[in-house]
Amino acid sequence: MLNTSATVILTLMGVSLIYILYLTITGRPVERRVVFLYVGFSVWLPLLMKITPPLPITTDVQKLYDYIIKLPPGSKVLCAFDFDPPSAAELQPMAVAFVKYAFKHDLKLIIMGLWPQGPQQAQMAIAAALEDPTVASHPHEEGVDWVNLGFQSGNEFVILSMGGEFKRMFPRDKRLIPYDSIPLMKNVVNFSNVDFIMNFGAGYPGTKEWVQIGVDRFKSKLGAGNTAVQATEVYPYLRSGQLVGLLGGMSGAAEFEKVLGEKGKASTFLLAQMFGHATVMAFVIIGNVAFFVLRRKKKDPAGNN
Amino acid sequence: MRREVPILITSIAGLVFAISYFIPHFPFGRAETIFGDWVSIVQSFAIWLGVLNLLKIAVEKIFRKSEGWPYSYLIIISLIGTLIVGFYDGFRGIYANPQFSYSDPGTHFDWVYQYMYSALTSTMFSMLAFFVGSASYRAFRARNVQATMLLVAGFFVMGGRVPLLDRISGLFTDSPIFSELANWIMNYPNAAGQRAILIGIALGIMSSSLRVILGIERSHIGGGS
Amino acid sequence: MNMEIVGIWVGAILTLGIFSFLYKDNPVYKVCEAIFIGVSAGYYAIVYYFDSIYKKFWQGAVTADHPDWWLFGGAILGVLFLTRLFPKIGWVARWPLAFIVGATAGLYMVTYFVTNAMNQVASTIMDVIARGDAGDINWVQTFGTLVILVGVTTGLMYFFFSKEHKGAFGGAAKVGIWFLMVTFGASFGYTVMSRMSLLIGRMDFLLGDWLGLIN
Amino acid sequence: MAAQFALRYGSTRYPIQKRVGQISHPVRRYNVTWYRPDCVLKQYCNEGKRLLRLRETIHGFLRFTGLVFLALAALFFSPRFSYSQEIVSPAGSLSDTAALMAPQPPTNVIVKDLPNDRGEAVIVRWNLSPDDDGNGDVTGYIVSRSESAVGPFEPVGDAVRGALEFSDNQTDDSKAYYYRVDAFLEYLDAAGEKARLVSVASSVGPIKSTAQWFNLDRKWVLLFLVFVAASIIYFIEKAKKGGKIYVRKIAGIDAVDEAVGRATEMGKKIFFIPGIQDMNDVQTIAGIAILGRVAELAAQYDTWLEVPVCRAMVMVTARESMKEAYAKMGRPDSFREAQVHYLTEDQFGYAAAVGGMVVREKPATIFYMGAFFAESLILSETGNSTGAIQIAGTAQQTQLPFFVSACDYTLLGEELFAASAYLSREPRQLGSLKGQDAGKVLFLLAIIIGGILATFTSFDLSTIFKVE
Repeated sequence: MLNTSATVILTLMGVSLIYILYLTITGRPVERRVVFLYVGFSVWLPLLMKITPPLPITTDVQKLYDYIIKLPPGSKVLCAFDFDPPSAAELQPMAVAFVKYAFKHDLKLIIMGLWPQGPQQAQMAIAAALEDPTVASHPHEEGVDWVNLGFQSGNEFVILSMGGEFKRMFPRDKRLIPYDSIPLMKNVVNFSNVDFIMNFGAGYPGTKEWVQIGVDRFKSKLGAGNTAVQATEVYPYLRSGQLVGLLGGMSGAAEFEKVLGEKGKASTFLLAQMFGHATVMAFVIIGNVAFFVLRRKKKDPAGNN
Repeated sequence: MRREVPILITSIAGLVFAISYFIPHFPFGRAETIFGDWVSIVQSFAIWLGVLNLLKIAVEKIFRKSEGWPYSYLIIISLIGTLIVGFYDGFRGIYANPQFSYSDPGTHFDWVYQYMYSALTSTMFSMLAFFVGSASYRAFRARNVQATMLLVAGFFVMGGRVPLLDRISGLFTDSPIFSELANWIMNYPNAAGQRAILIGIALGIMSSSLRVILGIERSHIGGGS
Repeated sequence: MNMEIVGIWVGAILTLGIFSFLYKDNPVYKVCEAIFIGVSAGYYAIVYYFDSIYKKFWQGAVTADHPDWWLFGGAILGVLFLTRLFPKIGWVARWPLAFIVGATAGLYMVTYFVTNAMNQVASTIMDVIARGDAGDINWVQTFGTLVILVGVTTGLMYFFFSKEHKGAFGGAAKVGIWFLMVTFGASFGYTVMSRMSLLIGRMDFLLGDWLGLIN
Repeated sequence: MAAQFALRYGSTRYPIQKRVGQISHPVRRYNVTWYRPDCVLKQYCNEGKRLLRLRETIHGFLRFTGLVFLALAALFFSPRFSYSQEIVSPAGSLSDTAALMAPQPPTNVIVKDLPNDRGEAVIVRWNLSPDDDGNGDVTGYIVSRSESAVGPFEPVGDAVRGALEFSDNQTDDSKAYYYRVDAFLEYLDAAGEKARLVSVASSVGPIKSTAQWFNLDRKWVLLFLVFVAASIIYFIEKAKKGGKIYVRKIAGIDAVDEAVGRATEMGKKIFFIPGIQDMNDVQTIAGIAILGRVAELAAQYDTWLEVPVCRAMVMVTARESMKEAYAKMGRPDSFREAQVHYLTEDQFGYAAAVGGMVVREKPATIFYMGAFFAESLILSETGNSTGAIQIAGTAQQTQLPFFVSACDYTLLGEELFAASAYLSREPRQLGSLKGQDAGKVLFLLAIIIGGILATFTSFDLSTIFKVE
């Protein structure tokens, strides 16, 4: 029912765009609130339709996948959660998929955050992963299979200091248990004792800083999940091999879920994302067609207003 | 004293971090660690400075009855309310057995985070989606060659990164050509352009850092040249 | 009543309150905004207090069995920072500021030079002709390599300020700006993608958690 | 007996059963691996070759760039700057019986002081245990250490299967250590408890960790850093002494005159938005420098220039800068303090307020110069809808695409700083600009020459620039 009516409304919206094009060309552009409505509906309605469109896997995501499947059980993975709730729509699905993968393949997670909100988002990701039936069928113990070291202030200086000793920046974990008493952290002194670093980054500090210090100074292997805004800026690092792989934005998250065989949030969001893009693209076209038409008949006094 | 000491502090701190990159031996390696700790602690105090400053401005606003002053009451109430909840949960957790964190699921502070903080900050930023929509209708114009190239590249990336344009090309061919095109743009021209920008920025940051360390640039300590 | 349900309602009301700005700037939005400012400041203060000041400094230097006295240096600088609140002695706050600025400058000078300049230059230097396993030329790869090489060099030339953009150099700089425009186009597309995702996240909350239309 | 072991590999938690119901491991003969001097010799040869190649690279570098930093480079080769110990395992010796069922230990264990560090670390390297062939006969490795060759050995860490090294970061520089690396196999015993079968390896050592005086991996970084830094300082000094430093034309700045002229013709206002950051942001400072130039023209044409700001400090600075500009054009009386006014510190509140002003007053020209964030969209869209000429400049990368597509001219990133240096003629800024250009020349030459060499010869210039 919802599905059908959503489809009908979306189709009507698409058709009505032609009317908007006509209005704009004749120099009577619609108000911005009308555009707001289009954007709102184009994102809202597809969420009700529960369709997962097919998505090809890009090389960036494939590279990350190829790397993490090679990590043997028992590998220690440092997982840096550097994002806040606004970026959670993009990064949380990646994080959940990654944590699930780690739990299913017995990778040990050492979680930390350079953003104050990071460890709290990590807590949610772990809770979500533990609800998965396959994961839940085996016990996972905090301190043995994963540990949340919490947040530390100092941005990239935290990473720099961790190159010497993790304990310096994280003397206790989130539950206030001393570093040396955590079974997982026994004999983990610095980056040379972890096998892989996974960063979920939404800005500063984030992937850039991990590349600069974690990779280029301390020779770690780094994979990243980024918001789309950040992703464009880290492509040079991907090309130069400073990053082993990259998940960029919502579609990166959906691809990651697909390649891991997890059905997660990002896949269900993808349709809404598609319609959102379609709306923006349609309005760019309408605006520009009107711009050129109006410029040609210069005599029209309204200009592009 | 007001000028010389800060300049000296800046230079020493800068030199320690620059030199310890090349010389790991004592005293540089050790100094780097100690200074790293200090940066971390000072930054936490800086956040507290910001919070106290916000409180001070809000109180001043109420006293001066400047525009929008009633909202300042709300700022003060919600700020102090969050602090009370946080400190209560925090110290309760420290003295509990076993200890727990102020932000563990189920604490009051976590409730504030999940339902107030998260809702407010994400909604604040999600408004940008609407603004992008209206700007695409009213402002993004192919007004010259450069803007045209930008919009065309943006168009293909937007349409290729989600299975949108592939839907259309799918009528004629099976291979996801637009997805591949978007991927190619990201990995080649985009990576090249970003790399040129990165190199430029690196040199810019290097030169401004150098000026700061050498004491040529002093604007951060409140003095011009 | 269940705290979670209360929470979802509070979240939904705040969300709609902020969205009311889209219609026009109004008091409801201003109320939500004031709460936003207060709550986020409080949130930061608490996290920085417990995770950093308490866990690192207090437990490391005051209540520890083997106190690390060096940490007091950081705390003293930190307290000096707070003097900013009192205009008369506020100038002392320049000391910790000078420390942070200096430390950042020192670290950035090397890290940016290494990661963003040297290593990027290193990975741009490559054999232009890409060959397959059998030694045959891979034209697609070769073209990609050329694009990278041309893009980086001409892009750098555009950002070259001590030479006029004339003749061959001007031509190269022009190609450079095309590359920059494609780059900006890519980030335009990706930024739109991010912005839409933000809204999707919110819609998911409203429709799913609040109204229960998505399960 | 052996059949009782459910031999499992992979994770003990997510077991993938292998060879169910068989006695999978026959009694193994233990292969004694002998220490082969020819391998070590080969290693030293490689080391020598590497040094030779470095020398060649230096010659090539000198030939192509003409930089003479030979003294510095020679210094790096001095061995006293980097002294690292390395000890290779002696002959292995083990009884056959001890290795029953347990995996064979890794071979060719080497312990070495971790090079280029601040001490307190030893790196242990090994070749995989012959059983570590990906079939799950080895779960991982245990590294243990002792201060005596005969033990007792304390575990200091573990590594996963397939790993080839472990860094022990908890050593004391004053002590000598012996190390042992054992392979182990984890399985679930009859009671379902985790149990381990551990190989019996011999010890290697002694080794002492040391701190190094110079990180040899980073010598090229130092060289290039010194080169760029020296050229920046040189050009700043040159500019201070009044030396001429050329800055190329920047399209957006050339358009300023035209834009101000248009406002005058139309009899409308000019708006100038100096970003939303405070004066501590370099972009704001650059924006204010450009404001000075715009104010001069506005004073000259007698056009109303309005500057709404969102920071108190910016308001003060902008007022000073405008007052100066008006005085310079001989019209100090035309300047009104009200031209620069504070709106609000809040990001969206500021954007909404400026938007309202733009819609009401329909300025002919709007400048955006400084640090902008998400509000760039709202501002430029509103300005565009009123038909104003818009000139923007920011180093905020994520906002640049929006400015480029919504404004008539945009200063891209560094152009903002170049424009401010050009307009203010400030020696520090001019000198650094020129110094940075020297860096760009260096990198450009490296890319072009390196590319040519890599394509037509086997010479790889990228090794110099690659920092690991």
